[in-house]
Amino acid sequence: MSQTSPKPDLPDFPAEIEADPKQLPYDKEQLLRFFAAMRLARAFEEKLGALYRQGKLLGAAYLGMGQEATSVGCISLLDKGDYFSTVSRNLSAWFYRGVEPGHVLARWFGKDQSPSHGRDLGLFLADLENYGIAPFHNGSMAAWIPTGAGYALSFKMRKQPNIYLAFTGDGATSPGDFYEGLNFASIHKLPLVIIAEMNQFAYSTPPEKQMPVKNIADRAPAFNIYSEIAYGNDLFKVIDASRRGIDHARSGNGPALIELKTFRQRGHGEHDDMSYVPRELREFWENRDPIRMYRRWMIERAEIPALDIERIEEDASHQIERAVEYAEALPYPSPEAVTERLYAPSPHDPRAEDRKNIFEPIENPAVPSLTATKERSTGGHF
Amino acid sequence: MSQTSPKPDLPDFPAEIEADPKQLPYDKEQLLRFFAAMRLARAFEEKLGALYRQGKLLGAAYLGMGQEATSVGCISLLDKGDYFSTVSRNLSAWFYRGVEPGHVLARWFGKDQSPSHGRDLGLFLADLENYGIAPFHNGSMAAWIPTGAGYALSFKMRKQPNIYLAFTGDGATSPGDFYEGLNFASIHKLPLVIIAEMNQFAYSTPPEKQMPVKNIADRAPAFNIYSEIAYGNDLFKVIDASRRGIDHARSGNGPALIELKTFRQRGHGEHDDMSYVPRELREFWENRDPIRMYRRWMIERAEIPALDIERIEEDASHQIERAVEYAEALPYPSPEAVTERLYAPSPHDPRAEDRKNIFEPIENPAVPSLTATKERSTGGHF
Amino acid sequence: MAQMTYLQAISDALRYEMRRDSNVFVLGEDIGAFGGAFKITQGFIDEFGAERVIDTPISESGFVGAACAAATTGFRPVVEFQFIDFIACAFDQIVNFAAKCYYRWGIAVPVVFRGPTGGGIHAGPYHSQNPEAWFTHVPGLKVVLPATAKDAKGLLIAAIRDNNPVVYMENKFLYRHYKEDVPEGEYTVPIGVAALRTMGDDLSIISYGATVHLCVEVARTLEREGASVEVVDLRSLVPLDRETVLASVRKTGKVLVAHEANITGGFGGEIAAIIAQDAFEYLDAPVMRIASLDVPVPFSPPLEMAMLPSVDKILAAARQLLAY
Amino acid sequence: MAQMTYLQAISDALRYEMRRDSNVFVLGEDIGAFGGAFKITQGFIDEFGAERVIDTPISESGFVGAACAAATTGFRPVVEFQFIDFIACAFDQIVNFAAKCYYRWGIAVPVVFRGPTGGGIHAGPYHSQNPEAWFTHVPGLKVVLPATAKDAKGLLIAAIRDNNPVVYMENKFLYRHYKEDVPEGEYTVPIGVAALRTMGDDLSIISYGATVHLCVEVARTLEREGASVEVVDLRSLVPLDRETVLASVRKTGKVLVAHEANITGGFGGEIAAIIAQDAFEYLDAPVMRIASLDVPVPFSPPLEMAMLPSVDKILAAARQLLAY
Ligand SMILES: Cc1ncc(C[n+]2csc(CCOP(=O)(O)OP(=O)(O)O)c2C)c(N)n1
Ligand SMILES: Cc1ncc(C[n+]2csc(CCOP(=O)(O)OP(=O)(O)O)c2C)c(N)n1
Ligand SMILES: [Mg+2]
Ligand SMILES: [Mg+2]
Repeated sequence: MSQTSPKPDLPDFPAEIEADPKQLPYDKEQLLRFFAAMRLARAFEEKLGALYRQGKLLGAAYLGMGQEATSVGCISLLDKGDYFSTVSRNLSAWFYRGVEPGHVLARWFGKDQSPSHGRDLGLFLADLENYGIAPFHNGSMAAWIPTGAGYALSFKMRKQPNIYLAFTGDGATSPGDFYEGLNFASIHKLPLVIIAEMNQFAYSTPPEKQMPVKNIADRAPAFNIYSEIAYGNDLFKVIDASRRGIDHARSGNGPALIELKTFRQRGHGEHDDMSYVPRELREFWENRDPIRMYRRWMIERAEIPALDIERIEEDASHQIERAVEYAEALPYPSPEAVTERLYAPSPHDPRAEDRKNIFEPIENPAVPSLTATKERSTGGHF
Repeated sequence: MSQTSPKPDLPDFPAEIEADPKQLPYDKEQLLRFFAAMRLARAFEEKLGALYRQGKLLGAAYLGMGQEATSVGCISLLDKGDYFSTVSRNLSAWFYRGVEPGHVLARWFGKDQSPSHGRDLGLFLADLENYGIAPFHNGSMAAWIPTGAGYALSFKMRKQPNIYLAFTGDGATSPGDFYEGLNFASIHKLPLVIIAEMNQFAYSTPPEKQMPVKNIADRAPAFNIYSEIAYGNDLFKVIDASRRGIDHARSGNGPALIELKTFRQRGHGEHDDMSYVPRELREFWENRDPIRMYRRWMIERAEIPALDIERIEEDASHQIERAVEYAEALPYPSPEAVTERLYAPSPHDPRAEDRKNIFEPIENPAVPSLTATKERSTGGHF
Repeated sequence: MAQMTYLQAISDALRYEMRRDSNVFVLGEDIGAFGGAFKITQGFIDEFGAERVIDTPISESGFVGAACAAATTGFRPVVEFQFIDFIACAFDQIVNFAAKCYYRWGIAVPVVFRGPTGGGIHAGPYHSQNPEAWFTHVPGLKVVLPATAKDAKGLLIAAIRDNNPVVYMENKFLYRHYKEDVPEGEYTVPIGVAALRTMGDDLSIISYGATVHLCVEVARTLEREGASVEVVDLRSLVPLDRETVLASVRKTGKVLVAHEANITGGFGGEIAAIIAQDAFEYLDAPVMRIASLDVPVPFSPPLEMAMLPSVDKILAAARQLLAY
Repeated sequence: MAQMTYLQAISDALRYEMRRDSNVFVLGEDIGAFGGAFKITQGFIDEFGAERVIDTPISESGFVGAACAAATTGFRPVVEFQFIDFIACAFDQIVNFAAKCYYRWGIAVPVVFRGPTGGGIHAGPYHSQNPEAWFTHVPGLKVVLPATAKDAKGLLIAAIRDNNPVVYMENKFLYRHYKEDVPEGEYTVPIGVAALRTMGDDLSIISYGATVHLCVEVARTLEREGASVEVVDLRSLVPLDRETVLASVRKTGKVLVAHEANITGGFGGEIAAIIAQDAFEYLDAPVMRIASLDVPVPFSPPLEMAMLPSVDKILAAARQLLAY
């Protein structure tokens, strides 16, 4: 490539977590819970990458490595009735919420796993009932912002004290749906929280080709909404900013947009060699790996015994092993199932007797002609 | 209607034009030229409204009364090679640019008038060649912002010193296309000028149901572009603000958004009784009719003889009379023309000889099967 | 029974369902105090309040997306497009989200998309379209097009209660040009059952939407000439009442398919194809189609009339078939 | 001649036209330094510069609109959709602006919309669609779908030089699975002329896109069994080569229509309808269609394979027709 990438403008995020453990409202158990979800996601994705390279996956693999803190941080703040939707890099959010690794892997394998039964990619999960996970990623970028507004509308109409949290990548802030959804949500002051993960790339596209502003949060004034920018690899910075955004939305003040600066450590998918990523940028962020930073902080600052941490790490490995076993053992959906569950049964579906008397003559047909133009509707036109 | 409209928040725009004629770079002829275009548009639309009420129009009628200054003001700043597009209320822009009233009326009548030949509504005009008028209004609101960016891109690629000016209503700033178009234009610093006419309504919808910000210009920071707000019924305020926006864009600094506060004196169309418009708002703006203000200013401040003005007014009436005669006399397009000019002739359109030897066997058909999954593309996926 | 225009029947259905079920709400442009461009929701905001009669910004994709999401939580939103033409602006949300959600996840999306279609009122290329065929090609959507006031009511109520996304296309010429007795209160028409508008043995005309009226006129004219013509009004394109279509064709042996959308790629092709496959042995003549010409809907009356199907065009084709 | 994959042929055509005509430029997501998701434009930015190889934000409607406008000023933009599925996000600009502009105003819009279609690679409901039928129903658009590397090149060059908006749909399975000798340099295929992939007298199979390969395989199998099958590859759906289709059907008297898009409302219906009207008297058997089942394209292999057309399904239908 003739275009040598310019030296990237590096931010001054520290390579360690700064929070004082004593100031935090979390006990050891909770701190380990954060870690467990992040670590499990990392282990899962390492496995997924390996399976991909062994040619054992169907299609491509998309990993969220390096972004585990963003997801866990904000999802940890959700109430039970809250809904959220994830994009491609929020596996740790599912795990924090209790989704089983085996179920996720079974979907990656295209196995007969509820609720999708092999119909959709492993990347996408929807399960409102069990986890509050709304049926997006939709395929089309930003399609989940209008729908996010719709969930928030539904909470508001039902006077439920809940919020909708929508993850979104930097690239996904460009489509018109992002604007239309936020516009609607802000006009109606809906409890919609956008967690915008600025991970430096949308596929191969850097922010300066994606948007004319430096930060995603710079869009917020156009919607008259609350916004903040935070360091996405520091779990507690994520939590702080997200909490303010969520509180804002939950209190009836309308949407909030929290931009988290982070980095996609792998390519867009595992097929992508990332040749477009400047080395300095990669190194900068690899030194700020959210899991390693958090692990160090737990040991050095929060004084959590290494043994406890190692136990979680081992448990993650075991869970992944069991997940592979589970997913491999599961059958594929049967080919006959392909046409099932396309339409939901409905009260006025045709019955045999409906066809008994279908002669319903039209007595005075309305026949358009040039005279149509003479009759003016009292309603408007266009 | 049970919803009594709240007392509107009235701005403090003066009921007269403030400019000092001596400070302006315009001679009498130019001042009268502004007037002529505005007055002609008003006369035309009065006639159109009358024809509608007499049942002599096909379909509905849409008038721009009260917004004549916005259009004339900014269009007067265009260079010959500049392009622009209008929405429903910019008739005076066409007239200023030299479009004949007879041609416009012929289109309203559905007559065989070039370039549309009865295919499109009187409301819409495109004629790049003769007037630099681009082929929008597109039907779908804001569709002309991406296309405006495309024209601006085309100027930039050709290194032409031109700009594209897109009129837009307040309602038309809500669709996603508005965002996508401005985003693209700003990233590439394209010479696109948006003239946003805040005329207090989109059909029946007031701005507070349309957008979560007070001004259209409040959207500008999201695009990192130049913006200004001006009083749209004062011709010289329009010109001042538009000039800065146009200069900005023409100098290669990227798009500009100029918001002009004005008022739609009639309903969305003539079928619309405007019952949703608060009386105070209507009165406030009717006292600030751009043509009456300008006329008074010409006489009282610019010392233009009333006779000159009256001559223009009479001329406008005559032009409208002639327009009606012209348009009435013109034939309708012939029914046979309906299938003509659908596809532009192209170099590789099929010729008879192309069908002579169409046997082109496939030697090694590529038959998808489950093995397809084994071959991984070196390119990416999604 | 009460005399209602096609438009009043639509309003009546909406009002009835909104009274019956608090989960039904409507959203769209100018539908509140203004009552909508065609006045379908006139008075609704007074009766149901601004919470259930939502005036939206001009952002079809935005409010369609919002409606679909609300639908997955148990609401039954009815989206009004000011003109159906603008459904193109919400296309992705409809075909990629609404249509596929239940298949993907078992999460139902009971939403209705409705709006005025059709030409003949000199509204030009953007306010006259008949885009039903785009949606009939999308598995997961239902597509209905009432031709009468009764069906307008019965199908809309059924659509609102349907647990799937239903594209409900109204014909704006019929709004105020067609009036008939419509049952008051509860009245539904099953989605997927055609109606016979005339019965006959010599020729089947398969149609739907406003074009059905042209076909009935044709059938009457031919009846006076001694021919017996059966007009099948599909009412619903997806699901399609294949049974009724095939039964009629098997009886008459001759078939003409007629609709207002332009011919190429129109739903008439699907009907003709089904007949050519499943009733082939019964056919005594070519399967003919009459539809709009393949051009945008032009504004000027002579062009528009040349473009649209008409009684004369259908009559000519029908005579040709009868004489075959 | 040079051996090229289907994908290389597309690149070659694009490169050839960009070298020949400075008005041709390309735009889309990740097409610059990255060379596009499938690497069609690999190396283009080095040769043609960032001015003519424009990486866009994710905003299909935005960049389609921009491309259309540039086209009206004499440029010949080629828009890449990363997956054709996202064309739904630009639907309004294509069907309401690009398609109608020339008819309305006589202002031509020479733009090409291209992108990968099709299933069989386990990419799920959003990255496997075949949406050609939406566009065949829109007057003013042309729609082409190459099945071979030669056609991929010849049709793309013709599309770029065409003065109308052309929807050019590529099949992503063929990208790297089909390779053949392709003429180097200048090579065009007229838009609107079908090709015969096999010649025969007993049965016509009308197809297009990747499904043509299945049909050829079927024809060969049947040939070994003593039947003579003619496979017509339409190459262009709009304009359609009715002449070749009808000539083939009139010769064989039996016809099977096959495509990968789901059956209901697919373009196969249009073809069947034309045949049932214009070649009725020559038909010796029902007009059959084989296409995908009417569901979203599922991800899991057994489901996906059950949904898509296959050699077996086409073979079974063909045998049924031959035995009729
Ligand atoms: C409308 C649309 N266009 C294109 C795509 C293809 N696509 C999938 S992911 C992606 C990049 C997304 O980038 P970003 O939002 O930053 O998320 P990240 O991958 O960085 O997490 C693109 C272009 C799509 N899904 N939707
Ligand atoms: C996408 C889309 N949705 C709806 C419409 C119908 N429509 C035509 S004009 C209009 C109001 C436009 O308001 P505004 O932009 O403020 O312009 P104004 O009429 O005030 O000049 C609407 C809703 C449309 N043309 N396009
Ligand atoms: Mg990103
Ligand atoms: Mg307005």
